[in-house]
Amino acid sequence: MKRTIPLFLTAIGGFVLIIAYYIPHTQGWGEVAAIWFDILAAIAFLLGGGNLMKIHLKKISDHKAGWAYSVITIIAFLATLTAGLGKVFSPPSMQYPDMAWSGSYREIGSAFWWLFEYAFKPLTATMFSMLAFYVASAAFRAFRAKNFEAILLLGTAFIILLGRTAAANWVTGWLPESWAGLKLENVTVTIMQVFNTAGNRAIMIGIALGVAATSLKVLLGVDRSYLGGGKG
Amino acid sequence: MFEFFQKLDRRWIFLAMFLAVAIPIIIQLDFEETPTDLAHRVFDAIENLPDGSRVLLSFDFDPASEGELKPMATSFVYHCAAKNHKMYIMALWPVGPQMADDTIENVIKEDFPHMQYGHNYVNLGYKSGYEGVIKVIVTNFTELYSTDTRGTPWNAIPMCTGVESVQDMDLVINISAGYAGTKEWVQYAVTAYPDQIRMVAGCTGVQAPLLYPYIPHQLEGLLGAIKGAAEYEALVVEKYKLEDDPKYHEGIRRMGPQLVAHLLMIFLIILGNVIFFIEKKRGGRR
Amino acid sequence: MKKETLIWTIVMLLGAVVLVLNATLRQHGPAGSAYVEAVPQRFVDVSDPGEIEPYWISYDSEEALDYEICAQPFADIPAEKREDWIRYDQATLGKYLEEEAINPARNPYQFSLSRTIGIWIAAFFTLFIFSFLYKDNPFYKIAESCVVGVTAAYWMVVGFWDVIVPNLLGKLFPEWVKLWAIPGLEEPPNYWYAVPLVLGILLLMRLSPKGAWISRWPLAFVIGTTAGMRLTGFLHADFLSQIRNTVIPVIVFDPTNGSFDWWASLSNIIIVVGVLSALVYFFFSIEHKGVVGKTAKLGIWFLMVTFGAAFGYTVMGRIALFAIRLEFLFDDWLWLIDPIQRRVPIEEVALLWSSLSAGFI
Amino acid sequence: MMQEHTLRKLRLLAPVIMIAGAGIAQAQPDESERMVHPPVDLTARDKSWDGGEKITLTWKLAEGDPDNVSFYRVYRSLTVAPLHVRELHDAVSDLHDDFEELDIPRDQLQQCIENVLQLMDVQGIDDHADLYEYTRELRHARLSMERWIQATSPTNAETARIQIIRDLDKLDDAIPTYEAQREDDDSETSAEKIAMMAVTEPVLQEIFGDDWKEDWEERIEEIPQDVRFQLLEDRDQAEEQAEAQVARDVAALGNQRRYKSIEDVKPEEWELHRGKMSYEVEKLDRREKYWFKVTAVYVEEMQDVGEGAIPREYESEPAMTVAGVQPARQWFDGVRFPLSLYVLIVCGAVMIYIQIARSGKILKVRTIAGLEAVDEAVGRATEMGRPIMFICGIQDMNDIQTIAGLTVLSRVAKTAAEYDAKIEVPTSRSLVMTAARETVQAAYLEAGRPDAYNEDLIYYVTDEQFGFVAYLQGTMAREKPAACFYMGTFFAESLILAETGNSIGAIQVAGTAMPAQLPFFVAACDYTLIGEEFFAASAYLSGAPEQMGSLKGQDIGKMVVGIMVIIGVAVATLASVTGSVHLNEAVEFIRETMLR
Repeated sequence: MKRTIPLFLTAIGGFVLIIAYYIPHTQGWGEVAAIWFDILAAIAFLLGGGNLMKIHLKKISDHKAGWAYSVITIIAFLATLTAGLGKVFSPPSMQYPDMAWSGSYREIGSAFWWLFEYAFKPLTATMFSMLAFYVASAAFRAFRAKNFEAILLLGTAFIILLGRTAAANWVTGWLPESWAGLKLENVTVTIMQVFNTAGNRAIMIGIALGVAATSLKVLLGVDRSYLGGGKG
Repeated sequence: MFEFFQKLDRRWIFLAMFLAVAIPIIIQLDFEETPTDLAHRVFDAIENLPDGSRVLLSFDFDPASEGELKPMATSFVYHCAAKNHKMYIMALWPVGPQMADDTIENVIKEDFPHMQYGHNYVNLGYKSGYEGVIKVIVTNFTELYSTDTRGTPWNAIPMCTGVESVQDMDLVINISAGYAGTKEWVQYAVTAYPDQIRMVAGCTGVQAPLLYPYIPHQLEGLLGAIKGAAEYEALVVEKYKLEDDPKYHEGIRRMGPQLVAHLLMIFLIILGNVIFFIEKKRGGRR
Repeated sequence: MKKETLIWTIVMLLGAVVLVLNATLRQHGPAGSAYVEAVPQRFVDVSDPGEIEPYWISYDSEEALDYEICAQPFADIPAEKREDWIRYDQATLGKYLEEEAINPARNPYQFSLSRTIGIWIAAFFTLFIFSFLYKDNPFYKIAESCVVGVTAAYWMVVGFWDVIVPNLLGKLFPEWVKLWAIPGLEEPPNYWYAVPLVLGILLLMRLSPKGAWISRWPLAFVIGTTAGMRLTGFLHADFLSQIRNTVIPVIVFDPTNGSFDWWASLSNIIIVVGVLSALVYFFFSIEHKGVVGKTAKLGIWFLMVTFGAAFGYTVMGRIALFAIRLEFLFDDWLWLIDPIQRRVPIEEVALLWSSLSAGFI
Repeated sequence: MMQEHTLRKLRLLAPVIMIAGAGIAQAQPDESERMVHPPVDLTARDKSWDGGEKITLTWKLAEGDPDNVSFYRVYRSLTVAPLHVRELHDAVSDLHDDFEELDIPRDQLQQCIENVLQLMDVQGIDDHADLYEYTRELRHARLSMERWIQATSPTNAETARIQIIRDLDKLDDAIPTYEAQREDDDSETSAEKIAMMAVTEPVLQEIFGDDWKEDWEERIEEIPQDVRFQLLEDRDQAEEQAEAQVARDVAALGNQRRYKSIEDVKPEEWELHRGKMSYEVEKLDRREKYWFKVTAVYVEEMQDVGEGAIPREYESEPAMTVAGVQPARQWFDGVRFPLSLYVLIVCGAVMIYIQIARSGKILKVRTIAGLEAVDEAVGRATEMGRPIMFICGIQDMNDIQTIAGLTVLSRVAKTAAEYDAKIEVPTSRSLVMTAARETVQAAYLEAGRPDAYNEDLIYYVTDEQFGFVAYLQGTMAREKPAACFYMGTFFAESLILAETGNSIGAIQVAGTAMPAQLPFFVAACDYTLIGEEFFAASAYLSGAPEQMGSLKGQDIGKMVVGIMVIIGVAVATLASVTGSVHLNEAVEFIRETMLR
């Protein structure tokens, strides 16, 4: 019972949506399911957030190594939550100035906006920008002409790197117009439109088949590891 | 010397990268841009629309990709405003509306103060649901967008009367940093209504390779990464005589550090391979 | 180890000194200051006494000229008929100085302490994160703890205001939501949305040890619908459309003059061969030997070129991201450069450098 | 006031059309020079198996195509459905734009139009209460405009006049449809309202004097009762008359149905050969009936292209459909029929092979390099006494890659439980955390070690991509896991994770179907499962024969691709070489029908 009902729900939910895709009247069901999913995910925040609090509070009460950082996390978490849910310093909407809660929670000047602008944004953007360094070290370490495949990989990367800057002009700018196809910026475009297109298409087709087979296994109950304990 | 490079601590690479980007920024190094065909196509798509056309701009990015996409957003909005197009701004990413507000603040409020909210441009805001949003609005906006970000009902926004769906737009401009973005727009809007919906896009470098297969039928033009932004910027600057306004040179300006960093990358790849071959040779002798 | 600590202490002290100098030597307040423009927002309820719904318009708009109530000074309007607050828009030091020179008494631009603190915090966060490149350290840990706390809460807030309120509460109890959160909401209730609510509650049953098994139901539903949607969705969007795009002639003639177009033909041949050979690489039933092996090998080559191209393209974006972070540090915070001319002329930087070098000498 | 009514008739009939005709005639003085033959045999039928918004038109090409025909212009009858609002609005705003462009001084005329626009913008024209006001303004605008056109000196740019006349025509199209809609709604049409007011106004004026408008509503009681009754009677009568008039107008409309052009289409080359072409009209309303007409148009090439010049167009007599066609919605979407076949083939193949595998037949599959590494990595982590880190992507449960990642997790967790290694699963989504806990718990149970399962090692961090990565980067640097698995949807963080993992010397196995991230995993990880291999991994790892069946099924799918591509390419190439009409039709069929 504990296993059959979930399996049944999975199969029903999936097959209904597959069939709905072909019936004009029900083609919108997929979108409804997507909205429902968002609602469910938002409710699940209670689980995730609760878990976050639990872990860090536990660290603090156990005085585990680095518990002070947990204090920072919890303060940051609660402060942001309060600022956002409470719409702190967030002016009302222009249409309804008399209703304090009518404004947007991220209105410029609100506390939530401040946290977004001066904490969320710099922290995440800096994290993202660290990739510039990692890309360099990966290129140094991994792009070595060990075999023909590796040569293709690094050769292409090489051409694109050059072709996408003003340097392309220095390297092949002297070529006459009749050889324009060999200019680096054009080689770049050819690689993208021909080779890259072919490779990506094959990957995409393969992925589509993989997704279809995986989905089917899930719906048929062949693959049910996510349903938790208990044979059955 | 060889030993040093062979066991090169990656922090030296980090330092080199830092300098390669920081120095050109401080000395404000920049180069002339020669726009490629794709940038021309994007520019023409907007330029050749009759003045006052309806343009849907979807801001599908967040601050993390601002470096690449904000110059595009700025130029797109400037170009549309200069052509007096009606701009319908929306977002599939939650922070998209803020990106849009920034751009409106910088471009429209400063350089086109006569443009009126609701008449010349409107910020429709964010709707959750990723491609689901696209699927709905290609046939009906009001099903999802009953109001704009300010809470004005759809029918009370002057420029929205008479607009039913994305198909009523003369052009869709998508600025995208990933999922949901250009690919979804192509799949669910352009592919579904190839005759009604035209689209150009600006995207991050990561996405660009995946979008090339869609050019030119589903996607008229594409600006890839900061290079694309700089090329397009160069076209806009040239056409609208913006040489003196540094605000519209952001992409061009950023190509300076870009070039130096690319050269560094190439040097690193070469260095890596030189080490590899010397190692191989020595190893062979042993 | 001690030596390293010493070096770092010195580096940091030096940095602090430079920061202090950079802050104090500026003519117009410390570097990294933020300026705002105060824009008063004034609204008046112009509805007639009999009307139930108030009708608010901006006191400063053109529309206000049509109403008698707006003819009097704002302060004289009855308190329940007016609302006002001040909105602070982002401004620049340049604008502030400009206005200060003309009209210092009524300068709408002003220094903003909260946003200045913000810039400084943002700058330090940026440095803290970058410090990880050297090695893991307490500063990075501080930034890491903050980012986890702030972002987790951020998405919860977004989920609440953008999903729960409009899509769940707004659909089930529109009248109630209209009263406090979305005043413009005009929709009849849609009771289908009780389904996700019930599923959500089942999901929360996980919190009680006895109810854990029932929380699998919503999970099963989610996974089932996902599988169903993706199965057809992927086969339609990726599988079919990519085959369609590959149905191309491998001998192409120029449509304008009918001559053989060798370039288009060659590209098309490469695309078709590339797609087919790369697909052979993904075959699971046959070992990669003989002809199959060779074709699969060709397929790998195509994949490698694809990967190389993607790599090259991606590098661009990453460097641009890093450049914008540095611009933030140099421009907004340290005021070393001013690419979009938001502040006073650059000679200040020169001043700073000269005084710095003077200090060293 | 009855004038208004006459005006209405006028508008429907002669003068404007005369003026318009005159205007166009002036622009194209020698229309008789060229005769364009009309297309023939126009038929319209509902597109079968669709959602009820398409109608297919077919016609025989006009004589003289392609030399004498540039394209065909397709018209469809105007509906009285919501479209009218938009048409009306478009017409008025076009007029407005005309005036802006022409730089005409802001006289009364433009003011009128602006008033109309404002009315429409503010209230939306669905508001019945403003109908009267609104139509009156429109009528004023029209009248003034016609006067203006008549009065303007010939020095005015001819093109401008033509443009205005065209826009007036559009307005002409729009207003009756709009009113016909009102008629259908059974509400008061503007004509009725006007007629009623025409009766009422003089009486009111007589009673209350010239400023009766001010307060007649409050003083309505002051009207003597008999006058009131008489007035009401008169009003009713006027309303009836007006209603009849509207009905006549609408009937007249039916006879000379209003059309709007929807698209200019050119025949494809193979259609030229066949002498017949078809066009699919989309975006129709299935509650409406539609009529169509098609004309052949010849556009003369311009010799000297001057500013603002309009190329000459010669339009043939139309071919028309006689009976109205109503699009219908079927229970099955025919466009997706081929798709359903592919779904059946792929799913069928998977199911059949699963069945075959269950029956005990051993299915052979090739080896995948990355997979042996999984056990090796777990083993090494055990040896070193360090944890295993497993990340199932950063997307939620509505991504199939996350689900595929979880199935790999189930296997890894089982191995880890057997080896007694510690496995840590930070997640970026709450639902994934829930599902991962179920998965790992089940795996521990299966391995016979339910007691070793520690729920706290599977935890939620944050939904934000880079917040999550910042956490992972720090944690990996501190805990130094011996093995890292990245299985799921990844974006930019792929390289941050892989490089950090590399710097701490962990064995890294990655699997993703994100093409953009594969290069980074390929470059920085020890093993990478590329695209489809990632989905296959769970089947391999489970070792269950029935799972192998799904792999065989996938291969059938790939064979379908190969066959379709080869046939398609062959046919397309033959068509390109021979230029054969039938082959081109076949290519079209393959692309647009079989692969749609």
